Amino acid sequence: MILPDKTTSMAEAIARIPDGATIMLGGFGVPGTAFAMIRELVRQGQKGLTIIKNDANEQGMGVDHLLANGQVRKLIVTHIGLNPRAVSMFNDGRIEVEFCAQGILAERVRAGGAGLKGILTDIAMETEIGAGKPRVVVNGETVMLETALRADVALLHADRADPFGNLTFTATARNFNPLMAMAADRVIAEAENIVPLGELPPDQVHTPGPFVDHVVPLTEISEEYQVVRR
Amino acid sequence: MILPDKTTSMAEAIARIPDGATIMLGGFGVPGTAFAMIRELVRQGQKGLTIIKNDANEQGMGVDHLLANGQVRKLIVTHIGLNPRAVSMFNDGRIEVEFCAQGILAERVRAGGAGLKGILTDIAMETEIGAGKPRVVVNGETVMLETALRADVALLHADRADPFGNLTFTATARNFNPLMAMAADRVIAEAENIVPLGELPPDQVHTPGPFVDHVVPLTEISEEYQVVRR
Amino acid sequence: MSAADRPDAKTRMLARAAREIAPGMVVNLGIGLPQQVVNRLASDFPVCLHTENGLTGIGPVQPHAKADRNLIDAGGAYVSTIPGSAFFDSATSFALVRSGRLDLTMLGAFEVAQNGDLANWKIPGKFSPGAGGGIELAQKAARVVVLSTHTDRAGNPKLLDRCTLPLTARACVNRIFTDLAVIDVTPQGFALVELADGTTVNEVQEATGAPLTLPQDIPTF
Amino acid sequence: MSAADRPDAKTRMLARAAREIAPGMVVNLGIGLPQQVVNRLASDFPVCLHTENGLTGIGPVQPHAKADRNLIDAGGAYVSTIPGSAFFDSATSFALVRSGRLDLTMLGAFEVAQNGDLANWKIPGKFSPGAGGGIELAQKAARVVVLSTHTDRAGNPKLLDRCTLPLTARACVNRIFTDLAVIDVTPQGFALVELADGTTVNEVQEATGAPLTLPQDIPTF
Repeated sequence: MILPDKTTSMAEAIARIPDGATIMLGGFGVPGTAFAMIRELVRQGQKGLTIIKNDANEQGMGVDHLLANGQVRKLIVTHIGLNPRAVSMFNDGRIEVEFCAQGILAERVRAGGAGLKGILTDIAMETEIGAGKPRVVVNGETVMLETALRADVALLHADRADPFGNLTFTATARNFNPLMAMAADRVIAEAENIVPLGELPPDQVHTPGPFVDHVVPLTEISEEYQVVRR
Repeated sequence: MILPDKTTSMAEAIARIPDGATIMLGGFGVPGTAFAMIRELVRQGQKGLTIIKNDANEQGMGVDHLLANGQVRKLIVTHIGLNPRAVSMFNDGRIEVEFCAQGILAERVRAGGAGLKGILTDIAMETEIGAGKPRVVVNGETVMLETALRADVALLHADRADPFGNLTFTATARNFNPLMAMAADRVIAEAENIVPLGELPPDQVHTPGPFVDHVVPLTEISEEYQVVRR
Repeated sequence: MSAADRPDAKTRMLARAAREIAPGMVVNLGIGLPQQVVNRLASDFPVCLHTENGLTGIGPVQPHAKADRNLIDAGGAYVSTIPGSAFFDSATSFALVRSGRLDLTMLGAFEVAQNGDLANWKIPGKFSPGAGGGIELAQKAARVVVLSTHTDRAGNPKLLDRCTLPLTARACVNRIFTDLAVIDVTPQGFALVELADGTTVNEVQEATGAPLTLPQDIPTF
Repeated sequence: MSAADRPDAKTRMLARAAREIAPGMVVNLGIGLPQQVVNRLASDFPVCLHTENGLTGIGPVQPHAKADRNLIDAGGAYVSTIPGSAFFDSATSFALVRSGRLDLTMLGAFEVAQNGDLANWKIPGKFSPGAGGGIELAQKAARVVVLSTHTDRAGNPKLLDRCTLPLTARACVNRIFTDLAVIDVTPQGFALVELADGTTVNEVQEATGAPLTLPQDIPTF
């Protein structure tokens, strides 16, 4: 038995995304954001997108290009404070924004990836974020139902990938990537390094290949991936 | 800043377990079962234990010693078919057994470890396992509530550990170990190899040290860890 | 090939079941008969085998002398890795199953009903070891096929009008491979697809506890 | 030490807050003032710093030339590892927070109420960036302390009878460090614990929007 090759060109992989798609994007700030695939999404111009991501990057980077190009209908995020364009588009009603507590966003995505329907939590119950969400009693305690999230597509940024789609992430670039890898119908991973099958030690794989549909080799690392001056 | 040393002798670590404790035990069959700590638990003789584990091992191994010694009140498991003693004690009413679907046991443990109150699933709803469990409607679909599981103590078997409690597991010995590492008030890991702080690459740690309370070095690998003849 | 040289029905059933696996699939082979299908796959066949105790990319079973004490499949066999294998925890393993990444599972059965209900984990009063990972495999694999003898040891049908034993999952089985036939579960009930060479339609119908619909042509295996 | 040589109140507040960290703790330092506490910890002090984007064992902030583009803390600073660091995903990171493994978090505040309610993420109509990981830190850390100026830029109290802004979490704050005082949240409301050197009880009470209970002795910092 051998494992199949899922290497795909970036243009071809991104072309599978239709208008109106819901897209999960890994990344927390710069690390782990699939900047190159976002650029390709801007080039192809799919409209009406719902983006599920920790944050909206900063102005001039990543998700901001999609916002500037009018491709985004809705953001499901934990924080957009570093992107004034996202804040002002939200304030002006040009995009819809759904805020989640960060760890609950992670769990909702993971629940979708684990084939669960939802999770029960006491987080943010007594805040604006929890207002209006259904209550459920568990062992006598009233807690809140958060629904599982799934997406049409997940766009991941990996450090290393083999052709079957086994992935490893590096340092704090891991963040939401392995969770989103489980939670989308089509999972596309760009990778800084493509290594031969068998080079990733099986104990060290962060995302097992069966979750991944397309492996996209990065031919160069763009400026957005570099150290940001602040 | 430096990270504290959590190395503890086996006798001392196991002595923290009181009668009547709920104990999570990693392992799926032989791999990942903390045989040495189970032996110590038999030696110390704590009674009335609730054991949460994938299976009841085989006769003459692991959990079977606890059963033979009359220390177990209840098993929460997915399968006990390889241990005739467990089956007969269950049939005779000498122990209580709660069966879970395997992946749902994993998720209930993980939910406890993630500070969630429960999960919502459609698994096993229409089987005996699902009979009587509460139903919840999510987006118009009726699904089942499974409560989170936590334990007083988790006993893990790691391949490598550093003194701060960062752990790696090997091959299929990983199974329930990293999930249970998150889900108990006191987490004790026996390790085949204790390595100096800094020797485990941060990207390759399976269980981060903050989840672990005690690291117990194994001085020898007992027969139970060896290849079993079938 | 003369009758004497012909492989027995079980061997032909395993070979036929192996053809159910399409290139590129992710497949879980249940304990027992299904696990024997792996020996019918060519060494260069592109398929990813999954075992629920935490491995994708199962490699060949190892002899005792070469076995790794930490590397087993869910049935306890000492297996191995292949280039591209990955290990993971039990939660991730079933995330793969429940989120639709498992293309096919092959399972054993005590009973299969004509609506696809499966019973394979409990015989009240006799056998109640727990279902392990079977419920999720049956309920969530994209395609569920059963490998089983057509009748039990006493000669009673295992393919029934409706199951009498506690269910593993409802309406989950797509296809059944037995020593007598290949049978599909359809909205109209059991449909005969293929016959074991040397078996007649009447023999299959008599060994089956529910009506069979018949195709125009009946290939043999 | 003459008044001219004395470090300013903010510097002393940070040094005092650093003493809140006991050996062996797992600690999350929020964005802003709290992150500056790290510079007050001795290099051999046994503590594990956690950042919610996926790291335990945070090491020193790196200069631009030595920064790793993939290694930041939740505030975006280029940090480093120390022996025993571990990286993990966002779900595991908050599992650690929610399951009780975080001994202490230090957070900034817009408002703290005398019952421990905290508001630090939203000013309706002016500032609504989302709470990030702040809600879980405030709600689930075993101990929550706030580091803040005692009053806002306009001189209005930030310690109040009750919060006027949307809450981050209810009844979560245990202790507050300001440039004027250390104040505990008790069942009886705010309790003065320590005074900044050179500040009077009256000054603190006037800058506080709820009554203070006073100790017998009032140490200074």
